[in-house]
Amino acid sequence: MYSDKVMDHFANPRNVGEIEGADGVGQVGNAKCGDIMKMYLKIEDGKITDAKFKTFGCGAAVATSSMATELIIGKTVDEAYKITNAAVAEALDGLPPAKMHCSNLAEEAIQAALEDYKLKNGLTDEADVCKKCCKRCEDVHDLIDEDM
Amino acid sequence: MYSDKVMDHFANPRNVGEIEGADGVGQVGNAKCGDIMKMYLKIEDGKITDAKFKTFGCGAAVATSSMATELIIGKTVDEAYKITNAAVAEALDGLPPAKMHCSNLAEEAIQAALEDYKLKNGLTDEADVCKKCCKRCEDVHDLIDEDM
Amino acid sequence: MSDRLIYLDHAATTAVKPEVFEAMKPYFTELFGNPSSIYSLGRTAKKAISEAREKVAAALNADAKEIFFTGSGTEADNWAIKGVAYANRKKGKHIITTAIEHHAVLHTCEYLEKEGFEVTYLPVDENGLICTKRLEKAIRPDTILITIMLANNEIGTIQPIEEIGEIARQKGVIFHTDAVQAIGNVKIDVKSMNVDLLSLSAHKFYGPKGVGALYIRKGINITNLMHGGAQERKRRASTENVAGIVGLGKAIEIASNNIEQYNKKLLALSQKAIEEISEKIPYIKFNGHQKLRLPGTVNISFRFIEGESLLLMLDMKGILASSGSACTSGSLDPSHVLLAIGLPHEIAHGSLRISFGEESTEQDVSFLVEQLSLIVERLRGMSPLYEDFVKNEGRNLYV
Amino acid sequence: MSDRLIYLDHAATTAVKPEVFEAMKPYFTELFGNPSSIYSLGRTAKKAISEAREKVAAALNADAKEIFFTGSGTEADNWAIKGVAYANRKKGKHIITTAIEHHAVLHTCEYLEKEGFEVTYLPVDENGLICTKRLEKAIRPDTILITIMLANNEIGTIQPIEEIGEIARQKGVIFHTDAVQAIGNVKIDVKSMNVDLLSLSAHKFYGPKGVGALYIRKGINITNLMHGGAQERKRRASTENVAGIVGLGKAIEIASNNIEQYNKKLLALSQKAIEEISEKIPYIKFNGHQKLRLPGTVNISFRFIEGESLLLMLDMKGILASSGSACTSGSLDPSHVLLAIGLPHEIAHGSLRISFGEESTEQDVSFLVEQLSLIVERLRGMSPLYEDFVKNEGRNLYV
Ligand SMILES: Cc1ncc(COP(=O)(O)O)c(C=O)c1O
Ligand SMILES: Cc1ncc(COP(=O)(O)O)c(C=O)c1O
Repeated sequence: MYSDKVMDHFANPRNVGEIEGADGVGQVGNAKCGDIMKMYLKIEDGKITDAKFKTFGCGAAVATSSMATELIIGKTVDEAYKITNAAVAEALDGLPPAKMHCSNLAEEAIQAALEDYKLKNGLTDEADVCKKCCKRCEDVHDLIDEDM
Repeated sequence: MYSDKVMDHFANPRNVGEIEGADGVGQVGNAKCGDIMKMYLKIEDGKITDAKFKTFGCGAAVATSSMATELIIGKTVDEAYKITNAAVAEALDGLPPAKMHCSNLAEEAIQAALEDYKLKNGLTDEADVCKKCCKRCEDVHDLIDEDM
Repeated sequence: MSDRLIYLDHAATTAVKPEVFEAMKPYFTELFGNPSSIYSLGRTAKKAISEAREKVAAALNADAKEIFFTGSGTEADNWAIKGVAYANRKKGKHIITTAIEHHAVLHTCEYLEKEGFEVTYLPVDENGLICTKRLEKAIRPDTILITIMLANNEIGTIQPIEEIGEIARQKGVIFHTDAVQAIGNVKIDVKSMNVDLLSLSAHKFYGPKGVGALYIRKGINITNLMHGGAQERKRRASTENVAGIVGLGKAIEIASNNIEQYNKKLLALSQKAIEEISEKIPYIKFNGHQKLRLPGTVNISFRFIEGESLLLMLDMKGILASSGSACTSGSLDPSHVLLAIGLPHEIAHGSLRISFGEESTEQDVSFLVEQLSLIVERLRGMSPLYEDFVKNEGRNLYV
Repeated sequence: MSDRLIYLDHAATTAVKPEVFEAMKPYFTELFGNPSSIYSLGRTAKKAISEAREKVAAALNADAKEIFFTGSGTEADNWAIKGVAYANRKKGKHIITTAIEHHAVLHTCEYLEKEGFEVTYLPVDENGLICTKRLEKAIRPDTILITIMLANNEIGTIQPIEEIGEIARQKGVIFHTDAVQAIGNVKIDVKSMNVDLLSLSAHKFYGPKGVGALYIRKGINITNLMHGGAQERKRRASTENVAGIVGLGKAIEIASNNIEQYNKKLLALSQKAIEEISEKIPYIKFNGHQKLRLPGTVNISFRFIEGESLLLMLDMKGILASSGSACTSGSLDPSHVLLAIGLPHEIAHGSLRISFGEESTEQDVSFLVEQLSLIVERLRGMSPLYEDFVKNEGRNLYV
């Protein structure tokens, strides 16, 4: 069901871990739903110089986390903001329909970490912080089992 | 589904045919139900000296006709009266449950021919003549498909 | 006597083709994974099912997402009819079918009648055809389903499906067709035929027994028949019969690739049989439409004799065929199809269905005709009906 | 890495045994006759079905006339539940089942709720056992059916079936048990168990997929699910899956002859697995009853990790198992069984089911434990939950 690229990123995930004193940290998802993604960013001069993640979740969740870190390292904060879940999924040669929500999680994790960075640096108000993460569980509903 | 004996009597039926100037002739069943049995008897001194049949019907109908003629030849009229359908079926090593009605038919054909003989010889009134034959179609109902 | 079996009952069932069996084989002992399992062995099984689904879709000109595998043609019929009835009962309770459907359709409709649905059973003419005018008139505002078979299993008559589909579409009524006998014998196109649901069964076209499929056009409102796991996109629960599904796929692929040639071959054999039997055996009647008919199915009534006896005697000669006689139908009456086309009971009892297939040859036909004429003669010689007929020559006993 | 696949998912499905496949083989291409046909080829097929029926009856201590073949375990469950519900709806509309049934039972019950029936879903304790007192209390004057599985497919817990049957019998309520997971693993006796209906499925005991059976005790009032031809004594229409039925018969025969030995073997493997995993891997929980359990099924929750990832990593090592995680269940939530025994969602997501079988060895267990401990460690190393746990050591995050 998974593409070779997904399996590669799952089997050998890039950038697993924590960053001590990260400039931005974001965590989305919840254990009840079965996946949590935590993203650590190192940002210098508005540019992402390092990214690491920890993920509790399915194969797609791990692979999208891994791919997401690869996609954002070297990008500016503004560029990173624009990385969509579709872009993550595409970079992985696609995901099974039932798993598309996992790429959502990656987009959200990046944004949560970026919001945290902005907040810490006074670039935004707390009010703006992304709060999407809790609806995800239900989003999945329609897509599941479309790939037979 | 049929015993070897049934198949033998079906493949090589004994006593098929007509008897010119028979002493008793009986026909039971009807074409609508899918079987008709016609029995010709030659009776001398109250003893059945010859029997022939014609049958329109299934394998069991043919085999029971054939067996019935064998069973009654040499018997007295009174003995022949006592031949039951069970006896015919038994002589054939049994019949499938759904086909038990065919042995009914044989018993009835014998009795019809014997009644005819009695009538012709003033041994009975017309009123007594066996009229069972028409109910047969429905009798079958409960038995069908019991042999799976 | 022939030294091999001459199987002339392809409408009853067919042997699994060696290529089909080869395709199925790995899925029993090696590639046995449960298609719902996420590991390699499960994914292999899932992929095999997907491929089979594509093949069925291609054969019907449908989309793979419109194909759902079932455990038999009967299940496909039950699902289609009960599923549409229950899903649409708020719209109406009226169903239209015909008097000559297979029992899988008829008994399902009768069951629904007990559940409060109303069913119109369209009559057929002496050739087994429905009248489309009559169908149109039968449609009511509360009609929710028309279910009419594509080709009849006993007499082979093929209904004007496109026209029926057109009428149904215009009136906004869902149209199901039981194509169990048609698949593999005639070309099917669910789009040009305006069909909403279509049933098929693998064992009629050299696939295995115990696996069928239902085509459900996208958007058709239908409830599930089999509740349980999430298989078949949550529409038909049960661990999939992977080997069977693979066999169905392979068989339908072979059949579709070969259909015109096969059709022609069968037609030639039927024609030969019809001609030679007509020539050699008197007091007979061919049942079913002369032209609008399955190419390989020939149904004949022989007066004065009973079908089971005929079959048994053919069997003794190694010829395997089938009959509409009550004795072989598992019911009290002779075939409802033969009665519906107007045959009297006594004639229906004496019917024979021969259905040619893959391995049938002209020699088979010759041998059949030769044996048949001997057997019919022999059985007539034993028949009190024939005796009466001969004695009263000229008077028709049956009208 | 192992040079062969280590299949530890026998509860999902099993490979057809070579002897079983050999028994089935002739019925595809040679002895392909339709069992309803009266000629030799048909009678051979019918006889094969009768023999298979005898074997099933022998395995269950039932009469052959009480055994009806179906297209799957799911169909048997659907038939039993809907059939009894519809046949007895004038008596009452209440059904009792449990919260941990297979979806084939649960979704059927939910469907019936929509149709106006009322269903009580009995809860289970932390070991997966129902409380028979509670069952007794749940029975109402209008209760027409109790359907409780013999052994659970995820955690293996075996219910006190005899006692349940006794209660049902005393109260005059029909009792169905889904024995799909139990057959072949534990001895069944429908008489001593007081069971009225029992479902089974061949592919769980080394038979083919797509064939099951329903035991219906003589005298039980049940309507048909599949309407059509006169097969199975007019109770289950469809041309019979002869090869499949023969396979089922052979498989159940082998299983029954061998059941004590097999049971012992599986139990030893499970015990070894449980001991070694307990020793090597912290933060785990074994699910299911310690003793009243299928011998070959072990269900474990690993905290801080998610089941699908675990399965994929095991698959990469050639170990095939299964999980109750939502990601693999085709639904939104993790296994309803694990939730019903009181596991929090997050723990249920991290569950693993291993189920041993025929070809499993002690070496398999050792390899499994070795790999499992490495993989769990690795996944925990990637888990933000584990990170939190370690940072807040001692605080239980889940209560
Ligand atoms: C026209 C028709 N419909 C339905 C069926 C039922 O198919 P199955 O026996 O595979 O369930 C058959 C054949 O048996 C058939 O000929
Ligand atoms: C307990 C239980 N009941 C029913 C079923 C359904 O059986 P099948 O998939 O053969 O329809 C299964 C397995 O899938 C099962 O484990």
